[in-house]
Amino acid sequence: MSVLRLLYFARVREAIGRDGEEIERPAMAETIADLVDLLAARGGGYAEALADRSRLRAALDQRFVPLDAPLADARELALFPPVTGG
Amino acid sequence: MSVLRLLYFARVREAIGRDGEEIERPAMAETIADLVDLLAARGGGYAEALADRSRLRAALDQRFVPLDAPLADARELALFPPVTGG
Amino acid sequence: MIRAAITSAAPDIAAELARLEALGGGGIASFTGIVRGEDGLAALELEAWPAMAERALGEIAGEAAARWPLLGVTLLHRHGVLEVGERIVFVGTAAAHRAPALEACAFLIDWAKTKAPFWKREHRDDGSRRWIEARHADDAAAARWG
Amino acid sequence: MIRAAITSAAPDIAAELARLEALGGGGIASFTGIVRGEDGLAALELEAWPAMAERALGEIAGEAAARWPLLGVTLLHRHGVLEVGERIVFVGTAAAHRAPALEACAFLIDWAKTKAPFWKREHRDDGSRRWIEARHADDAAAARWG
Repeated sequence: MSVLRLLYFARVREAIGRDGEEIERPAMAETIADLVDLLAARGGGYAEALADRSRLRAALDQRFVPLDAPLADARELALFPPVTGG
Repeated sequence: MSVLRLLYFARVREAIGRDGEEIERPAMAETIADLVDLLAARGGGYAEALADRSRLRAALDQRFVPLDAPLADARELALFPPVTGG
Repeated sequence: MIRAAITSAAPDIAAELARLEALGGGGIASFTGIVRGEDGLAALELEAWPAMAERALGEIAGEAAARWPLLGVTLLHRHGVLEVGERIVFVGTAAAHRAPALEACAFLIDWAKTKAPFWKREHRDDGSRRWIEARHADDAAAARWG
Repeated sequence: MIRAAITSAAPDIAAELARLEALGGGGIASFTGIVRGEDGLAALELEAWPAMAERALGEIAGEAAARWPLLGVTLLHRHGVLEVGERIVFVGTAAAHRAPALEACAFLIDWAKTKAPFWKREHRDDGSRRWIEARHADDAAAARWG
């Protein structure tokens, strides 16, 4: 069983109420979107933070990737809204 | 009889050997090009400075104009190569 | 010279431009993003993903250096809470001629806005806070560089 | 704010940018032209038509302000004999957003190069002097603005 480190930023972090956590990688989650579904099913802040997939972005091991990317053996997944710096 | 002030810059000034002069406006010169022909006919530095019309530019009373522009009642004519500042 | 960093202090623009001028090029271009005063805005907070931000800025700067013949690229982005009038981001380029310096400068700020992990939140005079939404216009501006 | 001038001293870029930053905009763009070191080049002479140069620079700056929503435009051009590494021209713009600031900055330097009465002459190490020829590429760059 492997551990996946989750990071949350900006609106996602705020809605979930924490800036990250470590979870056991769910056997059923093949893609990022699968994992997001499982997280959103927790309800509460998770459901709110992850409801609008059009405003959700992800990075696997510090690489920006689309939500349908496979989790594969990544060790870190970050979830956040589209960036607005600059 | 009216006086026309001529100004020369850069390569034109250098070839003619002075930065300007005042002349009596020639009755036969309707356009700048006509006047340039008369000046070039003086020979020497004038002929050299004014030989290549493709590399000659003009301003009448401090307005850039084409060589076929009429002299009209302008009081100042500047002749110079294409600008190269910036 | 590639210089990319996330900073908490305001960039010293004279010093940054002097570094770029010293590289022997004929043209130096720069862009500085400033917190713009708006009705009811008390401050602008820049949240960053520090571990990734500096690498992302470095990659954007490297991409500019790969696309244009540049002698130098500087890309500095702040994080933290900034007052109105403060500098958020500084982009600077040095090249032999003006076209690559100016084009790369526009590219760098377009990509920094859409590909670096920073998020803006407004602090309002009434004490409320509001996350800034990403703008389609920024995505379009970034997309024009292919 | 429109600030256009012909100067003999080098522009103080930090001071010029500070003026532009103080106008309340969100984006400041700048371009600085530098005497580029080339084999055999001792110095670069900028001959100006002083009576017309300042007016021409003012008109170019005014044209930029008419075409883009700018809070400030600065266009400073030097004359005289300049050493390698010295600043020849400084262009700065301030706007609410980055696109007009960056575009106007490119426009200003393109027009300054083709519509302001300055002429460059190289002073070579061997004592000779050579007038710089106008470049077709500069005319093309200026023409793209219509």
